[in-house]
Amino acid sequence: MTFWRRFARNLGAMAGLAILVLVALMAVLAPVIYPFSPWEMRGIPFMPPGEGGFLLGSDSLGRDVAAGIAHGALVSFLVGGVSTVAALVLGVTLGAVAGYGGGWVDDAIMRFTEFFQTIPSFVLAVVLVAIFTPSITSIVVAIAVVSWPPVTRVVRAEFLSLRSREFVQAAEVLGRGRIAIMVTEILPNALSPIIVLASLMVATAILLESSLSFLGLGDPNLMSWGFMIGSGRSVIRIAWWMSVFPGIAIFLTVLALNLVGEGLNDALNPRLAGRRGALPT
Amino acid sequence: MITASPLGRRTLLAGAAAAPTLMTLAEARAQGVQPRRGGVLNTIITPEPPLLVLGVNNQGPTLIVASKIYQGLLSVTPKLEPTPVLAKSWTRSEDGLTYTFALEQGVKWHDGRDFTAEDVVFSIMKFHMEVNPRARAILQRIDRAEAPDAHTVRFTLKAPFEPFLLIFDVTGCAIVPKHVYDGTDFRNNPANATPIGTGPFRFAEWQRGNFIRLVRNDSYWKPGQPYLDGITWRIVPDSQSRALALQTGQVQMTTSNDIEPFDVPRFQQQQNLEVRQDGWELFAPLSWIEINNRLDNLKDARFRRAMAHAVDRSFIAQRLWFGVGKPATSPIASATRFHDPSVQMPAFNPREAMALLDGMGLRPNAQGIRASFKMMQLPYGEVWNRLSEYLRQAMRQVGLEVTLESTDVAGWVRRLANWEYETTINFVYQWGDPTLGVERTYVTSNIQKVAFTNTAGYSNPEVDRLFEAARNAAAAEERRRLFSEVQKKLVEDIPLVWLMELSFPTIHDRRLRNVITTGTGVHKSFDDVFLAA
Amino acid sequence: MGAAKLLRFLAGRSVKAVIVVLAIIVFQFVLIRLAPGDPASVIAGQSGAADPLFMQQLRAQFGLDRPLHEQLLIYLRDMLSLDLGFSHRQQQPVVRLIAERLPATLLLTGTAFLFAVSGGVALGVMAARRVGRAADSAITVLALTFYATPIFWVGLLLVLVFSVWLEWLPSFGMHTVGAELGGLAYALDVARHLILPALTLGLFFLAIYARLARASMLEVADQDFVRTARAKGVPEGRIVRAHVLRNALLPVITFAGIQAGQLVGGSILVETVFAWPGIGRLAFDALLARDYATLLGVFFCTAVMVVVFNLVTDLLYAVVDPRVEVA
Amino acid sequence: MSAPILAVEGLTIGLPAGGDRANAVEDVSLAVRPGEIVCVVGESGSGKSMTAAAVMGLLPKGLPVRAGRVLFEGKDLLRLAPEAFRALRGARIGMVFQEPMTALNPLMRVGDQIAEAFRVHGERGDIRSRVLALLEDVRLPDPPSIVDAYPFRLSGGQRQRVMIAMALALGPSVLIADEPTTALDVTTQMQILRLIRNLQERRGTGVLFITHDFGVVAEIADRVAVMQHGRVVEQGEAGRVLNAPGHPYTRALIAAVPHGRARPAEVLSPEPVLEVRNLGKSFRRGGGLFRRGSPVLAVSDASFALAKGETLGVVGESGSGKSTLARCVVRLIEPERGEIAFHGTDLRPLGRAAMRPFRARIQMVFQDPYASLNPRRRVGDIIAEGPITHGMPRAEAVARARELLSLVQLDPGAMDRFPHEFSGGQRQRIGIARALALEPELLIADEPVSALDVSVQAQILDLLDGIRRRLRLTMLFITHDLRVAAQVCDRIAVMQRGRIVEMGETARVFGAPEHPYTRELLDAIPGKAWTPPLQAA
Repeated sequence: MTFWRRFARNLGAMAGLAILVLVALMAVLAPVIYPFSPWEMRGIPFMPPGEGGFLLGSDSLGRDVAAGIAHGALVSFLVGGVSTVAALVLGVTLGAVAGYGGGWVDDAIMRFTEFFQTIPSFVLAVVLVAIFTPSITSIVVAIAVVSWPPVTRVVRAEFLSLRSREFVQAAEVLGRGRIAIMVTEILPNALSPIIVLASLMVATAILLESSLSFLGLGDPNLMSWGFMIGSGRSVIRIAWWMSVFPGIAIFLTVLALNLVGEGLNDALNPRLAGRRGALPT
Repeated sequence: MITASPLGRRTLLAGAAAAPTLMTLAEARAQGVQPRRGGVLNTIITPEPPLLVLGVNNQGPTLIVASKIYQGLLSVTPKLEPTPVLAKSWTRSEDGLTYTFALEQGVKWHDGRDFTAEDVVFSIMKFHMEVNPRARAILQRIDRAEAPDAHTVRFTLKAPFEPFLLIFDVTGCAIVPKHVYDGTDFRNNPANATPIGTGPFRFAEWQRGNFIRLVRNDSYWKPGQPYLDGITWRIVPDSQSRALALQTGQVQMTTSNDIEPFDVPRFQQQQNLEVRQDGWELFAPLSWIEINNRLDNLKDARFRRAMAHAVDRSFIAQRLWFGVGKPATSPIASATRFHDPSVQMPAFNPREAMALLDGMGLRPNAQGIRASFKMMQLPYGEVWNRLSEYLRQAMRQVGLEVTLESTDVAGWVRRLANWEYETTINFVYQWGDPTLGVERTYVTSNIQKVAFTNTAGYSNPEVDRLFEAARNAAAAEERRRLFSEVQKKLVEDIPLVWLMELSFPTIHDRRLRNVITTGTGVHKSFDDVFLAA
Repeated sequence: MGAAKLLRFLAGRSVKAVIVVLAIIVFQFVLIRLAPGDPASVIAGQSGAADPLFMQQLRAQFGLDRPLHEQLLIYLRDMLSLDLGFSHRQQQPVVRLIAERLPATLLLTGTAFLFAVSGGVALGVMAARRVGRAADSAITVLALTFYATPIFWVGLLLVLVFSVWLEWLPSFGMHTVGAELGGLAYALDVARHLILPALTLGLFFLAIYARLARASMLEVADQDFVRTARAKGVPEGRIVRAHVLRNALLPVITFAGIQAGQLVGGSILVETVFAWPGIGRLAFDALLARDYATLLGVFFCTAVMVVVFNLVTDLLYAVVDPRVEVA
Repeated sequence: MSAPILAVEGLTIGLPAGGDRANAVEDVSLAVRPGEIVCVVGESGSGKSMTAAAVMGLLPKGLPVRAGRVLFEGKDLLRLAPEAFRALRGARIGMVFQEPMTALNPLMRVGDQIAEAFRVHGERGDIRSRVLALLEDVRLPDPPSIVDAYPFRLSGGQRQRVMIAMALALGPSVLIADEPTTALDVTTQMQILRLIRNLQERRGTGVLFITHDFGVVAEIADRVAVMQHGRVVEQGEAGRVLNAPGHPYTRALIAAVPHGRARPAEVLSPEPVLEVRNLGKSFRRGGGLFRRGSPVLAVSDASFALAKGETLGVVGESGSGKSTLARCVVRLIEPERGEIAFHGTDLRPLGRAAMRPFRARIQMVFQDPYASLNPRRRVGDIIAEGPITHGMPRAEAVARARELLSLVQLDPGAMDRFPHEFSGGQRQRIGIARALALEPELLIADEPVSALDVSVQAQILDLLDGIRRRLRLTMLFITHDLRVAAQVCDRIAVMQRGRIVEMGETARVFGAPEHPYTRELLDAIPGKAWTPPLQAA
């Protein structure tokens, strides 16, 4: 059963993929549908959805909420994607070295990871962004710094179990170098949990970015969904749509990423999926 | 946006939009409204002040609450003319060097001790000189201070200083008890937790994060006053909750930053409430785009003039501040003395702006961008974020690309003080007189690496000379002529793009009378305020 | 688990805990110093006037004029006597400030945690027992929904629906402003205020526990000893209760330990939306005001909370699983 | 012959679509009479376990019963209401499974799990004493301490005894045992087989015994049913089927059983290739943050020599250290003490770089065909990897790989395919090809055939023997199956708890064992009294 057929069997995953494609399309087509900067003041402020030429209403400065959501999609994907890649590179390297290296190296790295996980990740992110003054780079760095520990834990567990597998020992007996063994023998077999984790991390990163923007720590030059919700918060009584619609956009994107993540998980390790054993009902 | 804005820096003042309906005691009686004794005024303070001893702390909320506990020698009318408080009367010597104050008799401190001239000399020459940077700038001009008898104080200046009296309001120099502070570390004196003044209300209780309660000072030196039994300030961090509390009558008055601008229209329609913008004449905060005059483009007056033409100040007043406050016309606010209405800064005229930029050779590129610069956002709440977002769009219309930089209070002050910015938004109090509040922003001598000085780095010897002359001129008419000259010069150089004469709504229950009768609005002692039936 | 072994375990773990907490404090101490500006510039900013003397006096007052390492040593020394320094912003000792605000956060995170664990595990078990059927997919979708929505947005929606439109519940604060209530009335008032924030924080974690419990139940259901039990003729209901559930709880307990810190992180957002007077909000304001003492005090508190929570979950795990050597 | 207490008639169980055949089990009929042990024997995938599961009503969801009846005490179990069937399970029919280590609930005391069998079927009264009696019955040492112990404190054998106690608690008339001893050591296996035989005789229980090992069949079966691809190809009295198999498949299976006849020693030259002296290795077990765990001696003071062309067999039960010894020689594990002299050079102190040249000359074949090949790489790359690492140009290495494939009787087309496309036997051949790619002088084989079906086992052993002769290889052969060792090795070393207790010519060790442990091992070979009939050609 090919990977794609197993993935397609999971309806949720297909729904998630559909939503993701839609959102990606929105991000790409934003400059076409709304050929103006989302910051532009297009009309009368606080217009309810559907009135004054605003599909989803206007905000406190008469800016188009719909345009904001469309342009905001790219920001979310950018932040989510780049920070996840950064966290993965760091997490996988540390996890691999800890898992394969073993001994005191493993202890040192694990103590370091645990240390990081004792500090609440959101608190650390807020402090980091406040220190390096809010901008797209400081946000991506902050998110990456707080999201690598779980990757290290997963990758270390994978490397630990694979290290004792016989095909790895065979490679040792063949006299292959330690790095060659880690990269060509172990890593390819540790990819599936990493891929699943990656999709979930993009989702968490988007949530984190929106939370930071909500607290006013977003990049002031980027119209992000979190920023829109934050700026709509205090006027929620007179303009509920300013906060509700961007929230829906975040919800759909993050939901889609989670569904795709689950789909990947089923498709990549069928052994687990196949074992949907019947629980004594 | 930083949700609960860490209070509008210092109290902000509205220009005298509506003529102040001055309800003197007589008029109140005449309209058959007898001042009624009794009742507790519930109001709000945002955010919670760190402590209530004026001088040691001069933040906005402290000024509002502590001005009921302490008193100054004088206060000011909405026209900024001095009025008697602890000083019954005062005389100025012919040569303008010596001021003699006759103090009220029989005034008692809240702890029962007698108020004497010694307290005044100590407060002015020792206490405020040590802890109060703004007062210090003026008090350093005093050569000698004497207390010939228990109820007379005489100050002799080094040189004549016409606006000298304006510093003696309670918000400038509150008179503090010498027997409590003399010889102690003013900042860490344990008595700071229980402030002792001469004012109409005594400190009763303070539950941090909850409320501050003052009660009537029964031995207050004005007979029969104060009318209110007490005043309670509630601490409500969430802006929507404050609006709800006012709407439901849980509180009878809100001031300063309690209510967000976009909520004000809603309360203007509410019958049982009155919305006042006056009462800030002494402070007269003026907001502007601060421009670092040292950098390319920004050091060219034509570029700054083009920036000024690009800004629609009435849009800002209507759309961002919802009519609270009014567009600025000159570096000296309309409520401040010697404001010259004939001086008009560049009007909103995008075409003129583009013409100026063309004149400078700054042609628009493929994306229509002529030049670009950075703007540091002012971290004082949502309305300021909206302002910088509006300015970015306004500048973009004329081909100037603005990149916003976000900071928090500490970061903003450090970068402003160290000149590490291209442009930012700023506002400063004028304290009633151009010499007290305006000069410091424009004179070359005050270019320092400290916040709220001439951080823009503007330097014009002619302007320096005019400010110098006006500072030392004895006669008010002479100063008026000089200040008109300065305003014309500054509008021509346009070192900063002035935006708004800020105002703050005071919203109170119609039954509450005599709330705003002076040039300091809600910062008066409230001894004559009463709750009509 | 013998008392002696328990004591030895606690001793070992508390030494480790102290080291971790100290490491965190030193790390945070240096980290927040990197933030531009300092308390003096905040006060200067807010009082609208300053001159070099004023700034210098303030810095001396906060002890900022001394070299960094000296400040750190002073702070650590004071910490030993539980003196966490003085908050210039709130003008009171940090210990008292935190003592005032901590109960609110404990109440919020505690309620949210209990709600999330009990609700989540219940839903997870129910979904696992009806795997593939309507109830299962409904619960899975519900869990995914709450897992995918940003906490603060859920909070805003709840405020919009329940307090702005329906006006059933208060939308902010921990008690009604101005109402001087006593005893039970006070408790009820706080409870009414607690519903929306606890729900907001709880729903997100409920979703996590539901998914975890479901996956864990299905995993255990495939184990050999379940087949053995069935071969013994044990009825299905008893199999779930006596065999599957207990084994399925082990990963839930481990996860609860690890993500204790995230609960506190989440409380910052909830306390901001609902103006809940907790230490999450306190930390955020302290950060903006560069009130280092208060900020460090809160970090110290959260670090201790997380470490203690991990200790409790490890103990709980050792109680449930005899194989675990309490070493 | 009394009437059967359990009769399976025409049982057919369907496979989900896409399987390699229509039904898992096709028209199976067999019967179990009281006091009789019926063995069902067949290779993996033959459907023997499926049949047992069907009788017990434990078929997984995706495998429907298409036809047939299972008659037990006058009822057709396949048509019985679930609740009624449940009442039977554990009371009238008991079952024991293959994996003892995971068959007990780790979080429940052993005594409680046995007591549950009583309580669930409505038994009341002093259950604890009945449990203690049962533990006594299955010959568990010190029942009072075991009853309150948690499963992880018990060994595999002990846990299997608890399982048997649980299954026989309510005196069922039929006991189904699905490969109960496959996961156990030889000696423990023998004890369990004798226990089942003993209990069965005393209680007159009918036993349906599933196995793949003809030795076990010879040891305990009264009747035998041989299954292939889901069908019963032959059935009858044990002696008749074993010694005069009728069906060709049965004959082939029996022929593949290692006959255990010692092979004459063939030594090419006395000059030692490998000399191991006083080898010692210990592991740390347990140990927390502050204290080191108690050391466990895996290998202590092992010494032996290996002459050119000779095959030394190292036999012993799991935990005896035989595998650790092999891994120390090839430096997968670092021993603390002793010398490993290869042509005179001691390999032990060599660093990673210094060891590389010797790597090419010592290679290893592993046990688990499904774990010894990297699933993500093509077979060609796997085999060519060794030579490429040692500097051989890629093209030449690939050509070498193609040759080796034919050497191990696989078609060269396999080069570009992935491991998951091959059977267990084929994968083991690829493993051997990989080991031979570097033309090693010494080959370490760590249980190379233990994970394979009997028929495939025989083919691999023949292949190894052929290669050994042709390439003049010296081999160190690790196994727990003495019959395989006898057939393959020139000399045998017997290990017990990390020590070599006996070493000598295969014929001498098998014929006149000196050490008591060796005797116990030999005695524990199931069906040793039966010598399989020699297959012509």
